[in-house]
Amino acid sequence: MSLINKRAEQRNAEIISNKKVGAYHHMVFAAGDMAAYCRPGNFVAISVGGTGSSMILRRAFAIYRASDRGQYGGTIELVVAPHGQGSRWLTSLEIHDVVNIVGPLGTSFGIPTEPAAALLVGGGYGSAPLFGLAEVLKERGCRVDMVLGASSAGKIYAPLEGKRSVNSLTITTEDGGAGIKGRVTQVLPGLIDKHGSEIIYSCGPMGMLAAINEISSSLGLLHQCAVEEAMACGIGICMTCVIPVKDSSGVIKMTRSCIDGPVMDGAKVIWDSSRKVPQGTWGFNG
Amino acid sequence: MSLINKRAEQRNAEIISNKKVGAYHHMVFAAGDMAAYCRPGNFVAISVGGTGSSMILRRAFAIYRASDRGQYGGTIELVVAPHGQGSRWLTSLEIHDVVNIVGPLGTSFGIPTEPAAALLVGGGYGSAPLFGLAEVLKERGCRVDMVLGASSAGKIYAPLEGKRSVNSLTITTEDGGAGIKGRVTQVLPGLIDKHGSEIIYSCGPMGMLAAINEISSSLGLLHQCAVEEAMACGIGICMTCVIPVKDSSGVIKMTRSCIDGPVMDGAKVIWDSSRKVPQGTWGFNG
Amino acid sequence: MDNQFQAFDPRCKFGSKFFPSPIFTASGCAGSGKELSQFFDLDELGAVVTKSISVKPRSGRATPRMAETPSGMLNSIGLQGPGIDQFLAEDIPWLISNNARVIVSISGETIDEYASLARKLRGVSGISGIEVNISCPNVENRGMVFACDPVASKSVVESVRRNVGGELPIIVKLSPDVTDIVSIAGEVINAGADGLALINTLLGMAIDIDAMRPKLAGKTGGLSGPAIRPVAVRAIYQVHAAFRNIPILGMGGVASGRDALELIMAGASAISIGTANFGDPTSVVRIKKELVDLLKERKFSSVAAAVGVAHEK
Amino acid sequence: MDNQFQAFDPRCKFGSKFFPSPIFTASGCAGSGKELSQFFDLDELGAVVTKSISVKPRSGRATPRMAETPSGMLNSIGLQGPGIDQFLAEDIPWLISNNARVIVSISGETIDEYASLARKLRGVSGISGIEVNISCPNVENRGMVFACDPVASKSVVESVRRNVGGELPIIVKLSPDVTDIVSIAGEVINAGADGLALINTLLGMAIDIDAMRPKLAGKTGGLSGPAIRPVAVRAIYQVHAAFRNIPILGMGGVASGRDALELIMAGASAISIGTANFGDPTSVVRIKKELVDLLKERKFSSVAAAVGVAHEK
Ligand SMILES: Cc1cc2nc3c(=O)[nH]c(=O)nc-3n(C[C@H](O)[C@H](O)[C@H](O)COP(=O)(O)OP(=O)(O)OC[C@H]3O[C@@H](n4cnc5c(N)ncnc54)[C@H](O)[C@@H]3O)c2cc1C
Ligand SMILES: Cc1cc2nc3c(=O)[nH]c(=O)nc-3n(C[C@H](O)[C@H](O)[C@H](O)COP(=O)(O)OP(=O)(O)OC[C@H]3O[C@@H](n4cnc5c(N)ncnc54)[C@H](O)[C@@H]3O)c2cc1C
Ligand SMILES: Cc1cc2nc3c(=O)[nH]c(=O)nc-3n(C[C@H](O)[C@H](O)[C@H](O)COP(=O)(O)O)c2cc1C
Ligand SMILES: Cc1cc2nc3c(=O)[nH]c(=O)nc-3n(C[C@H](O)[C@H](O)[C@H](O)COP(=O)(O)O)c2cc1C
Ligand code: FES
Ligand code: FES
Repeated sequence: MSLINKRAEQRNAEIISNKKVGAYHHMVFAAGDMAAYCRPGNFVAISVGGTGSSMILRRAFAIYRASDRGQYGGTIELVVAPHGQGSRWLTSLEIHDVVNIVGPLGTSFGIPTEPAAALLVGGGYGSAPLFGLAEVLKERGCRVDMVLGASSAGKIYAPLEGKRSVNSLTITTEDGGAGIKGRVTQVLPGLIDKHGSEIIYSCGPMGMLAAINEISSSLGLLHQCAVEEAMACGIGICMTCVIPVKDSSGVIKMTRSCIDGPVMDGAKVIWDSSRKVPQGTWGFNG
Repeated sequence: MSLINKRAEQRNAEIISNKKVGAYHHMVFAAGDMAAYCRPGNFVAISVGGTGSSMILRRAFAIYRASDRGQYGGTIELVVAPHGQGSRWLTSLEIHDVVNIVGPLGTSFGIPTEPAAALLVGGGYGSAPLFGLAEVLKERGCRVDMVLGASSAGKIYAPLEGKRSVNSLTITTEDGGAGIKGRVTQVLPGLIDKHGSEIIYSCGPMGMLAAINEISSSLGLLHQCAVEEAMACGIGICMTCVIPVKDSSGVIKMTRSCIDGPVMDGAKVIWDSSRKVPQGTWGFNG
Repeated sequence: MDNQFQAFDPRCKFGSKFFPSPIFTASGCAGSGKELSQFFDLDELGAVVTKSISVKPRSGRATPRMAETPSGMLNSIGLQGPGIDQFLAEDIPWLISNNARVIVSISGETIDEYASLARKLRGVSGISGIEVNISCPNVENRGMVFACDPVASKSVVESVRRNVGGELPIIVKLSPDVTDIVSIAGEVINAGADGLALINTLLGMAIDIDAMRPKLAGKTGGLSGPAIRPVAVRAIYQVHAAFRNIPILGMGGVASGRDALELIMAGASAISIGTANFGDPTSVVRIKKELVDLLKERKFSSVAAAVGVAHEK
Repeated sequence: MDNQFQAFDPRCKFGSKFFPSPIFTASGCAGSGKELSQFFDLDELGAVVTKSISVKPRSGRATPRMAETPSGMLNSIGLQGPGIDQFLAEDIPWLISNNARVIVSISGETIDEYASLARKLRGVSGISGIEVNISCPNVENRGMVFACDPVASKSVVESVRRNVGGELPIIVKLSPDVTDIVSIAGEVINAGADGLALINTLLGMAIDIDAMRPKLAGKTGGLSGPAIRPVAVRAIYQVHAAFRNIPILGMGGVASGRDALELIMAGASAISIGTANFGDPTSVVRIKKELVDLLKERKFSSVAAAVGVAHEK
């Protein structure tokens, strides 16, 4: 039985800043002690819609940055895409508004014990957790290269301060509006080669992660990815967020991405499993 | 077939002022042309909860005052009791917030063609429409006396500027916190006698209206009352807001209080009919 | 849009009749038509579906008749109405003279009442169809709701078919409060229904925890509004899967063009708007516009082309 | 409060067992118990009702498994679980050692599976009851859900009763997706149920209008949350009216003490919290406190005294 993140707690958090950056909102929350326990890859779950809302489920957001002391005490920063009703509500909030937040949740990116060359790949707002990760890797003496991809330039989230901790940053856009025209996976083999990458960290849409995993597995590289599956609870009690993952003995199990993820070993995930349970999954008889 | 108020329209209205007054909020809305068509007794129906709210029905509010020109163009003023989720949401709004409003709706108080002595009786926020009525009556040369009752002093809504147009104002509270201890109906016979009242106008809880009607009918006085029944639509299409009322030929019909009310002839209403259809009502077979 | 030079066909068809717009009002949620006509032109609508009309006048139930619930409401109107004769004398002529297409909803307490309502409607010119509301208690069978009983449902429809003649489309409105809606649908189709209306309200209740009694005087009421939309989508999907050729008038919690499209993709050919009218008197006009825009964005050249597409994947 | 010196009795009783609090978690909405225990002490609960456990391990359905709907959600988990043996070896001992009272929810695809689950539970010490989830497809009868078939429902309960012995209270969980829930309740009571759990989710569906297909991989799903509360209240009210002496574990959209009290006044003796846990991990603690405060304000000296009071007026 998995446990939720040991440090998870539920609290109200005041909004300290909410700025539009390209297609996203960069939002800062006064989150007190919670900030101290956030690791790159962790996420928070936020109530949306306010009292009397018809939206009854929390929304999950990867933690972009957390700092445990400052003018406002501990703070947590998120990068939110105004997408549907819940995220639009959140991004429309103003400074001093208060939200209810549960976190930190989920697994975090594994950090190599020895310095290694790491390639960080982000799609859209999937870049968010990678900057904090880059800092940690950098501190551990790793080489850190980053590739960010999106459909258009506005959807690349790459703030100046974030770029400081990477050795190189490559950008791809599908419409060619910024960086190289195309997808991250097109530039990946070349970059791996060039930088001698030993481990890939990724975060973004599931299709992108699957494509990255094909490359990493064909090259025999480690691949730590932060998956995103629709989550009703974020704390391991609803079983909605599962993806098929091989356990240590090779058995495929439907595994909660909120507790045993979002960061997972890409090699263990059975990709392209949306809308079907892979043959051979434990307990599958269909 | 009844028609809704001919002047009814649907529009967005900005909040210009929202002040707590005793147990209520006095709220002012920039309502444009709508203001010009409001008559004492009319009400408006306002959407509550904002986008994504679980509250799907409008809330009805009697118009306290309307003025068709001023700094903000036409304005409509309401007196709102923060009661349940909808009214609390409304009273929590701030200046410049915008609400969607349908109005003016319903019937208005009938004005005597000749000057007459009028007694206006209000319970709780039921005083709201009476001040505008008092002004009109006064202009027509009527004597206007007013009685306001509530459970406690904070629930008496009687602003200074409103009092100007009445010849006398009597207050009753059930806890004796202001004015005479007791209910409006206790002081009514004496006041009618003293002021020679010929017509009673009332607005407040249904039980109070019924008690007033007993007095008016025993004394043979006219009684125009603004009733309050739960309304789903406010525009005559749902049939939830009915009360049993005698029509011109004496037949009791379940009558929509949003279209044929809220102001009705007290003598025609079959009182004490909550939770039962009166015997003899047209089409009743139970 | 890409479609700007291409005509978009917004029509739908029940029986032999075409309707120019896929957005109708739902029975009991549009008054007499007159009240809404102050906010928009009734000609905007595919049709006005009238409140369910009975043989005799009905007072309806006592108040309170409504309670708001999360994303929904309960109502217990009890089919208040003037009876068929006054209705035909007053409401219908007004609607027709105001260019509204009219579908008359009928309700009875016995099979005979349905038959006599159908006979009264037979000769009426200018109406475009009948919606048979069978969510009514059958006084001849311990008050069991017709729609919950396949045999009674079938008899009602047969008798309406026989008495109304062959011309007027008959749309039968089913209740979701049954174990197997597909089998009820099958019965009424066999009995001669030209279309189905899905769904009527769900039976619900709310309790006032201060007064410590049911909020509604009638105790139980019909649950409607966005809360029930997933049930409506499911019912429409199941019935459309079983009977591809029977047009469905879909309803249940539609408050936007997106909602309408959801029901259409599940299998509805047209949409009735009920509770949404209460919160927004011009919702039908908005929903129609939103729906057509969404369909065009998705390159559909007609409403009909989108009907049931969710079954294909 | 006036009651401050008077002891308030929060207990409820199913069969021979007392539970110290009227707030339980709902089956499938509390994980293994362990996850929630990080937010509060499980001893706060009347009982943890476990996810429905099957004879064999089950992978459950493919994803997406959930869709949010207005004031509700759809889920299609497909009873994912490790099977009864691993469950008894791991989950149960953990719960018991953490002072949780445990009601084991069981589900089968045949009458025999229910029987064998009951036999496995017979000897297990420390558990306080069985909830029989009969909203499962019966593979021996064209996949028709047991709870929709009075005969099958009865057979399941008889067989569980026979196999589990006389001690453990049996609570049978009914589906609202039936024409007549009272008659199903009657059948399972005759078959030996000590209590009823009302209600399971409603069958619903949502369609993704961009992908043009059902949002859930399993197409249909169970609708839960505040949207369905009026249906739960109605079902509880109807069943309590018919069977005053059978305790009901009420559930369906309870998210506050007020909601819980609504179900209690309709006839529930205790309340399970499902979907509300997802939006608020500490909701059970809050709801319990709110409920007790509301009861005290209304001068009730126990939860039991408020059960079904809405029937009295
Ligand atoms: C681990 C994790 C991390 C995330 N990090 C971020 C982030 O950093 N920034 C950001 O903008 N968004 C992030 N998301 C997505 C976010 O949680 C919301 O799903 C998104 O904001 C859309 O919600 P909505 O209410 O605006 O849209 P709606 O479409 O109205 O959402 C409706 C419901 O569907 C759920 N849902 C549907 N599809 C998905 C999906 N593919 N993934 C997750 N939930 C789904 C939503 O959570 C919600 O419950 C993350 C999701 C997960 C699971
Ligand atoms: C003609 C009319 C004029 C009104 N004028 C005023 C006014 O000037 N000031 C004011 O504060 N309030 C007024 N009200 C009451 C107001 O419309 C709301 O009912 C009240 O604010 C409570 O709504 P809520 O959302 O806060 O409470 P909730 O209890 O959450 O309301 C739930 C629902 O019940 C309805 N409801 C239940 N009982 C009643 C009832 N007895 N009367 C009306 N609706 C009911 C509400 O409208 C709403 O749909 C008036 C009502 C009517 C019908
Ligand atoms: C106040 C009210 C009155 C209704 N009256 C009728 C009726 O007379 N006949 C009928 O067939 N359905 C009636 N209905 C059901 C609606 O036509 C519709 O089927 C249901 O409300 C679901 O749609 P909605 O969610 O859009 O309201 C009524 C619904 C409401 C809310
Ligand atoms: C994600 C999820 C999983 C569920 N799993 C089960 C289950 O395994 N067995 C069962 O009897 N009910 C299950 N249910 C139904 C709940 O126990 C409960 O009856 C229903 O959700 C209504 O309550 P609620 O509105 O409080 O959630 C599940 C509900 C949800 C939302
Ligand atoms: S989101 Fe509920 S178990 Fe993962
Ligand atoms: S409130 Fe709908 S008819 Fe009066």
